[in-house]
Amino acid sequence: MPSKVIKNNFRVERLPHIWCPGCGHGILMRAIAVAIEELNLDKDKICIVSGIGCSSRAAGYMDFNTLHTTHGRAIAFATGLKVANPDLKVIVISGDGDSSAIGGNHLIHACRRNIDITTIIFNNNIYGMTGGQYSPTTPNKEKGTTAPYGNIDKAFDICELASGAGATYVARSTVYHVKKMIEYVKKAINHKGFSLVEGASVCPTYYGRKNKKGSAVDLIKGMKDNFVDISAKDKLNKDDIKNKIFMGEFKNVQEPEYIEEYFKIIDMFKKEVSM
Amino acid sequence: MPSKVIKNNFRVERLPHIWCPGCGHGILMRAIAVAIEELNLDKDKICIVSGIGCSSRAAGYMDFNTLHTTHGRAIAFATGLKVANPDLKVIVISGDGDSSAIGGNHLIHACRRNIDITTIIFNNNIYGMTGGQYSPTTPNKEKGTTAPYGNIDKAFDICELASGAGATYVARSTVYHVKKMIEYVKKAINHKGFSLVEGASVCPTYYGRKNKKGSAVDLIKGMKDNFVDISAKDKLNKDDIKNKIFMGEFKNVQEPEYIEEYFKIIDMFKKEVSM
Amino acid sequence: MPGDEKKIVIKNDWCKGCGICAEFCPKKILYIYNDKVNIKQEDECIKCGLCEMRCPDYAIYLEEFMCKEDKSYA
Amino acid sequence: MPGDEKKIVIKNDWCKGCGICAEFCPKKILYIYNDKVNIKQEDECIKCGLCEMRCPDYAIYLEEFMCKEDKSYA
Amino acid sequence: MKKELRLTGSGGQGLILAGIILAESVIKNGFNAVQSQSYGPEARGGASKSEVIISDKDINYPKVNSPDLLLCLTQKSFDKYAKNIKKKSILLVDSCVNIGDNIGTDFCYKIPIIDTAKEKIGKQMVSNIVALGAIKELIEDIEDESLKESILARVPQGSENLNIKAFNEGKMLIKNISNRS
Amino acid sequence: MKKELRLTGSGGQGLILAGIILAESVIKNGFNAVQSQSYGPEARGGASKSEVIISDKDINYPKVNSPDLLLCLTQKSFDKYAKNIKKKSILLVDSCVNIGDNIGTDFCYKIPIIDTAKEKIGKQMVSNIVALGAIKELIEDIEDESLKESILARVPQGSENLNIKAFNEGKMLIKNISNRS
Amino acid sequence: MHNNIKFLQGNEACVHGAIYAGMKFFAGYPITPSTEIAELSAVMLPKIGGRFIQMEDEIASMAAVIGGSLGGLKSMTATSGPGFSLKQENIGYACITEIPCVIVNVQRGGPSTGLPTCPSQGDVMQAKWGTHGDHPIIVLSPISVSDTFELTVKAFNFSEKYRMPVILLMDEVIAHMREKVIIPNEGDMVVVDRKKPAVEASEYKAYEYTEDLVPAMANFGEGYRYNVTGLVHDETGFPVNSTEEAERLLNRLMGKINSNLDDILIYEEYLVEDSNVLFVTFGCMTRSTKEAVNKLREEGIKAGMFVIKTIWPFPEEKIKQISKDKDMIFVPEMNLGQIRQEVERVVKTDCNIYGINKANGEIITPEYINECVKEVLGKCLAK
Amino acid sequence: MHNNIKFLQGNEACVHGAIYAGMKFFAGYPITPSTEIAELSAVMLPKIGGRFIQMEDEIASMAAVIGGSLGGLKSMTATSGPGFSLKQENIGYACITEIPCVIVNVQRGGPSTGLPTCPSQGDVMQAKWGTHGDHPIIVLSPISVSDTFELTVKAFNFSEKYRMPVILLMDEVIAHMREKVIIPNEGDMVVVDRKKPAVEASEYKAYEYTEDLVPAMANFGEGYRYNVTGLVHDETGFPVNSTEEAERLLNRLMGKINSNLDDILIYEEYLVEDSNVLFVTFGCMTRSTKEAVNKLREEGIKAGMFVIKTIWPFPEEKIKQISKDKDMIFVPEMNLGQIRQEVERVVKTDCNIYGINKANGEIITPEYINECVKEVLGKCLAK
Ligand SMILES: Cc1ncc(C[n+]2csc(CCOP(=O)(O)OP(=O)(O)O)c2C)c(N)n1
Ligand SMILES: Cc1ncc(C[n+]2csc(CCOP(=O)(O)OP(=O)(O)O)c2C)c(N)n1
Ligand code: SF4
Ligand code: SF4
Ligand code: SF4
Ligand code: SF4
Ligand code: SF4
Ligand code: SF4
Ligand SMILES: [Mg+2]
Ligand SMILES: [Mg+2]
Repeated sequence: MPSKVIKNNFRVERLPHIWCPGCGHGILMRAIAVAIEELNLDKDKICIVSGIGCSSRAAGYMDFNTLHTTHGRAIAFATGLKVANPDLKVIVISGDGDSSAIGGNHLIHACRRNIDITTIIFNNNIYGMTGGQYSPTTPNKEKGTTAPYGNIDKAFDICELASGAGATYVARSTVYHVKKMIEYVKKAINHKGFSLVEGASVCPTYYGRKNKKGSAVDLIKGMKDNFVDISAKDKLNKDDIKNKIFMGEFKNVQEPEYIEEYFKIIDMFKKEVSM
Repeated sequence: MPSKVIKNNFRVERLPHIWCPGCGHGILMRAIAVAIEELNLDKDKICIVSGIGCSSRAAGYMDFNTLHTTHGRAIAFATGLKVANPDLKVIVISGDGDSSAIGGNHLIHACRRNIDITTIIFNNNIYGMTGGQYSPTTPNKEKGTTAPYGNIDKAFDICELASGAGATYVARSTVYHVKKMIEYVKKAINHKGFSLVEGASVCPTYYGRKNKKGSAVDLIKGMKDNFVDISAKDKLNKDDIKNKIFMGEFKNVQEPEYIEEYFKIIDMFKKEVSM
Repeated sequence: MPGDEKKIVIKNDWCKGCGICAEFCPKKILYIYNDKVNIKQEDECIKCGLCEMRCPDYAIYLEEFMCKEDKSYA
Repeated sequence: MPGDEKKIVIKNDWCKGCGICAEFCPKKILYIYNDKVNIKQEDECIKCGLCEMRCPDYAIYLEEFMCKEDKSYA
Repeated sequence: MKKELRLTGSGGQGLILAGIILAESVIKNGFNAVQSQSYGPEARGGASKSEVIISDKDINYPKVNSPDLLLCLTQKSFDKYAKNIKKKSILLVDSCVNIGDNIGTDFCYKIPIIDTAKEKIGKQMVSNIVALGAIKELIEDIEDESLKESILARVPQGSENLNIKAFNEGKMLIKNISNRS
Repeated sequence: MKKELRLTGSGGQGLILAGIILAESVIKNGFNAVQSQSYGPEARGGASKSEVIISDKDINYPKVNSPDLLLCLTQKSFDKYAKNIKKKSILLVDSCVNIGDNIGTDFCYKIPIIDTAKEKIGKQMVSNIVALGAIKELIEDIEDESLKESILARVPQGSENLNIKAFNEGKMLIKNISNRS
Repeated sequence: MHNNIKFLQGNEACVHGAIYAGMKFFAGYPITPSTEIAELSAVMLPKIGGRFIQMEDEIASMAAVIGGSLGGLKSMTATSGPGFSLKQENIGYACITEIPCVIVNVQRGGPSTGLPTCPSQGDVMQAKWGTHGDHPIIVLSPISVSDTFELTVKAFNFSEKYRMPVILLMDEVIAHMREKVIIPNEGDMVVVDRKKPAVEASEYKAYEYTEDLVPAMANFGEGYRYNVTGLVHDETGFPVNSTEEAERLLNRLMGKINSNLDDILIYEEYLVEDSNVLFVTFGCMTRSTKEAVNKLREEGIKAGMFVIKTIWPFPEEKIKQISKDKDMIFVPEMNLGQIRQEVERVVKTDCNIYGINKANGEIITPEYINECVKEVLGKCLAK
Repeated sequence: MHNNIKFLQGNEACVHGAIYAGMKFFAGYPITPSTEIAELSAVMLPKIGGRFIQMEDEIASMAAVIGGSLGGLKSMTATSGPGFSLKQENIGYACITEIPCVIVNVQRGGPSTGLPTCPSQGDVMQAKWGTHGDHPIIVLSPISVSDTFELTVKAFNFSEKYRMPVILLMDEVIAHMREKVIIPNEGDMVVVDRKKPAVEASEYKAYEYTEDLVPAMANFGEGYRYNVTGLVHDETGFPVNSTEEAERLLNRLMGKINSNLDDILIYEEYLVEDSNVLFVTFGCMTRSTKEAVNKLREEGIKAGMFVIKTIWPFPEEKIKQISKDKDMIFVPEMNLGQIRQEVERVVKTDCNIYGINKANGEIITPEYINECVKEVLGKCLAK
């Protein structure tokens, strides 16, 4: 018998999931379920939309309306779904590759439109599904199967990218900082407008192995040390800052939401008719 | 007989260009030519790469290696060109639609990689070529043929987007502020890494007409009033800031450049061989 | 005390033996044997729920035995 | 004075009559007639080059008559 | 009955709208009509061509082969389209056009369409409607009333009177010639 | 001569590498060989299958139909693949596998491959090479020297001795049985 | 003019047809010569409570349309060659997930950017084969503005009835010309809606194998929580890695078409019966061809015309049958012979098949068609 | 093992072949089952002064490859179904701009995400028709690992010689299996480089109409400043809106293939001559089929096999010719009959054509092929 939150929110008959032992994605998927449970949302109105990748397999396990789409396009599918039926709570689950490599354009445009969709990114800094190629978030100098001599790309800061593109709620947590993760997901879901929560995940199988960073446990221990809340930024000295990754809420503002704006036009015509 | 800068840098036999009377693109295209002329670059090594759009037609007029590609993909083509032959000076000319709608992903990834390409965006806040649909930079509430009741989208600030994505030189000028435009283009071309200069342009035919903003002259007069140098930002009061658009250099930093980093790997093997 | 109503449960067939729960258990009472998690001294468990929270496979959790209302899982 | 060596030139067939040069000429000596640009008092021209700089069609420009070295066009 | 019309000029002259209005008006009278236009890549301010076929039967091939009436509002369009005009076709050109002396048709009307719009109506924009008035006088099967109706249905609100005036002025341009002859 | 081998177990056990080493070694002796593997979508830590066909002729169809030798390193792989084994085929299973009592073949070898790797070599990782040693003893056409060469060419630098030791231990596992029998 | 009689462009008629059929969602990205479809949708949809969205590109548009349909609204997108190429991946997704939607492709001169403002019929094969892997697809091609209205309604009907993407393959000639259209009253034309589940949520199988091969479709949010994936899946909608299920799924998908050919195949015949010179034609080329047929008849040549409106599935049997007693078949197309190749494949008699092809950005004239026919006839007589 | 003898996966052989042919630039985006091609390119290219770049998606990869080639390096990309669909727009661009490059598509189970790790031959038609508009394309499909090496070299050669994109259409079976490959020494195999301009820059016409139909190609940066566009263009490379030039351009583009069929068509025959049961096969199905042929021969049935390696252009004439005296043709394919349809189109004799098809993620076994053949033979005898 699984726990209550699992029973309530998952397709239990499909568990255990296909993810590797120690894969961080399971931790993040549970965090989303807990957030949904705590918000007491109508399960029939929740849609989980994902692309392709290990992370994107999450959709298949969660007991909502689930849409497992094509690589990189989840947010675009989600946009259609949400515009067609604004009553739905549309949550996108996407990997770093899915959302910021092939899917980068849809991500920034959803941010720009400020459409009421919540996107959760499982960022393991690698393409897990295809076997460990470097991704747009793989840190410089680290290795991937396509970066055998060390990655020369600069990594995206997904939160910064989303902010620059116009998202109105942006936060980051990790598989170590699960309570924060749940808190941000809850706030993101409740936020009117486009919200993004980046969950730093771990891929022991490829990222850990390729970069000789040890097991899942080692990787998560690293998170404990390396991630610092953004509120503490000012207290750190310059050298410290270099080696730290910041987490926390980066942006939380209210701006006109896309669908509400669209319905103003529809309502305008309704009024015209009734006049 | 055209002027010297035109004779030296254009395929004069193809002029006058197809752009409408008063189209701002011609002003920006000349500004690029002047910048190139003043930098005294080898014409045979300059490549102009463009996508599809009125703006992208620029490539065909300039007397360099010119590559008129598919809609939105200019930067990706340019990336291959530059990586294949780093001796080339690769300059992308793209519209707001070309670069930030369909081409948004390639733009942000080039910013991230910090590859030594200069991108000049002719931003007329509209899809000109296809007849006046709103673009990702059309201001909220303005009209386009596909926004008959006023645009409900929020507009990208392309410079902010590029900065968030990691570009290392970012600047903006306008068809009114031509001297600044030339200055920024020159600096961008000389910059090692990915540089972007947004040139605010005018489309009297569609943008001006649809939004009842008058002629090209009226539109350019508007620019004179609305654009303020970023250095003056602190001096403005809150209300003033609202109605202003900032121009100037937003970012100018040095970071490792993609191709130089790649050649370090090649050189590593060269050394191995010679050892 | 709310902890009193809870009990740690292991769903053995779902456990993949990653060791995350064991590493971060504040009481260090979990250990991996034969690729599965095990409990050393169950009575030392403080029911903090950290193991459940970080188990990627939902194979360990606290069960509430007398719960009337939904408590937060965070 | 460098201005002395320059003269304003109009390339009539390229002019599309948009009026931009005329609007922004500081001396207001340009005007549009029959969809083409014309000069009123050429002698008042201060050779600032603003018309050339903003003409979208390269139909008006300052020509240097005794130029030895490349001057800036900006 | 089958009539082919080709209206040519430059981009902003409203000839596509003129074609539509014309075609729409004959449809009301039970005829068939097809309207089409050219979209050059250089449409930005370049040449413009609008074609209308009117017939009491089905119209199959929708393009104009050789027009029964050709309107040219600019020199460029005249140079491009007037070459192969049939002997029996009507050629209607604006007075600004230099037609040379080798016209293929016996029926050439050179009238001040644009100037009439500019000077008599005060809006060059209505040149297309002036032209419609002239065309109405030259093609039998077009009815005055339904054409006016169509004009009213398609022009911007508030500009109705102006356009009807333009239409009438256009008719006059031909009538005056006919009267003179 | 044609031999079909199927090596099965779980994800990280290095069976694909074992298959490659095996095939590469026979190629050196002038045979043909084809190696292939299954890629389940559930390859992450799930079942793994590596197939090798050895022949002195051309190998056309590249997949194993019914193996002459089947290696099972896990219970799961045994359950999945051992069902239809031929009577004349060799079944090689790790001692951790419960083979029940309904084995289709007359030639079943149950030996402590994994434990040998763990305990005698101190690295579970080399189970695949232990298995190779055992296979070498069971299949005629595989040569000791070329197989060792192949192992050395494919294992990580610095682990050569370890792997040769593992290989020899694997051989011993079979030899001991044979001696006993 | 009677309210129901309109003088419309093909592109406009397409929007009117879509709205008649129940379209409530349009997602698109502008491209010549299809842009008017987006523009008119943007104007009309909010007036009827529908929604228009301009996406960042064609890939996103196709994705949004699938999402919109799953959200419960009849959905459409429109594009032209370059955009159609970009949509291909997600069109395949709609095929395997069986989500109804309509994709309009207004063909223009290709390949690549080609001749953006000129007509073409060059995407016939792409409409069937553009996405990877075998998949079912229905492709309709209108011959006039009013036919555009009708076929748009039918495209929606097919897509809802058979749960699949339907492509309306227009050409620039039909898209941009204006003709009279009589908009039918509500009820005059059949409008089909997707079959809804008749069972409890707990019993619902999103991809059930039923006799008619078309599973009932619940919209997201209606209380049926199911999974949709582009992976091969079983009847529950969850991915499986089984050859049997893969075969079963593909068979059902193709079966939806193969067992409903009578319903799906739309064509017209003009003077076919007594003809010995047969034209096979589609789209705007029907217009030139009809004129050519009429002229040939006037000259005493027994010409006839078979008009394909359902291009895919290809009307194989019908063409096989009518070609039996013909001497020769001409296929005039604004491409290098895409339909001709299909005709060649299905016609196994001695009947000679000739292509009349131009892919130069212009509609082929009736005169040119007749020239070609006469050249062939001349040669035959000479023999 | 001799240095030149390697035991490689098909994907690895592809990279070795590419490097042998002179590849110096690879741009790609990972996708199963093609990823090893990118991975090995990333390892090998910098060692020889070449460049590997992982782009943000397949569209960008295709664009970068075209840019790289224009920059002077022989360039390749590799992908599978979904990525191949995405590349289509830019493949069309390479066709019309005549920029040499090689695109590898390792076919996997479709449609859509389908069966990502399973083999398929479902993209045969897409390889020809995936992009909009008529266009020329060469598609090669290898039957073994060493054949992959060879055909990759030939793919580069064709692309350089004829200035066009060439597609290497692999399947997961060949891509992932390992076999012996003998890497030829430098000079053993011909390596073709693009024809360079022989004239001054001022005389150079980038798209000149020459007798061999292939214009000389200057790389950007070599002193020839010309224009490249995806619009229809004249011989100077600048866009024109003329039906004559459009026709002329397309004729030349297609002519590059049609007038060089002898050079381009690669095929193999196995026991064809005296056979009456003929198999037409390609890719990995050649392997099962050969085994089936051998077994049938053992049983006294005169089976033979025609192996298509150049799939597009399709070897029409050759198949027409060899089919003349055959009783029946079987086309075993891991799809629903894509090559079979082509065979049906070109074979006009009474010879019966049968498809042996499975699109379920597994290679068809020799046993199944023989079953199918015997069923047909049984029916024939019963008649
Ligand atoms: C169009 C397309 N390109 C490429 C792929 C192959 N692919 C599948 S998942 C993936 C990357 C996944 O990375 P990420 O989104 O970070 O997810 P992760 O597996 O790391 O959780 C890729 C490249 C695909 N399925 N479709
Ligand atoms: C794949 C594709 N989609 C759409 C188009 C149609 N199209 C051509 S240009 C353009 C927009 C151009 O806008 P912008 O880049 O801002 O250039 P402008 O014309 O305004 O200068 C569009 C949508 C196309 N050519 N290709
Ligand atoms: S490969 Fe990495 S991301 Fe994928 S399931 Fe395994 S650990 Fe997780
Ligand atoms: S349509 Fe607008 S952008 Fe295009 S040429 Fe005309 S004015 Fe310039
Ligand atoms: S609840 Fe807390 S103390 Fe108890 S086992 Fe879990 S982590 Fe350890
Ligand atoms: S965290 Fe979960 S899966 Fe990992 S060892 Fe503990 S109980 Fe097992
Ligand atoms: S140079 Fe200056 S002053 Fe002279 S005409 Fe031009 S803008 Fe006027
Ligand atoms: S700016 Fe140039 S095009 Fe415009 S009116 Fe002046 S000279 Fe003519
Ligand atoms: Mg990832
Ligand atoms: Mg623009």
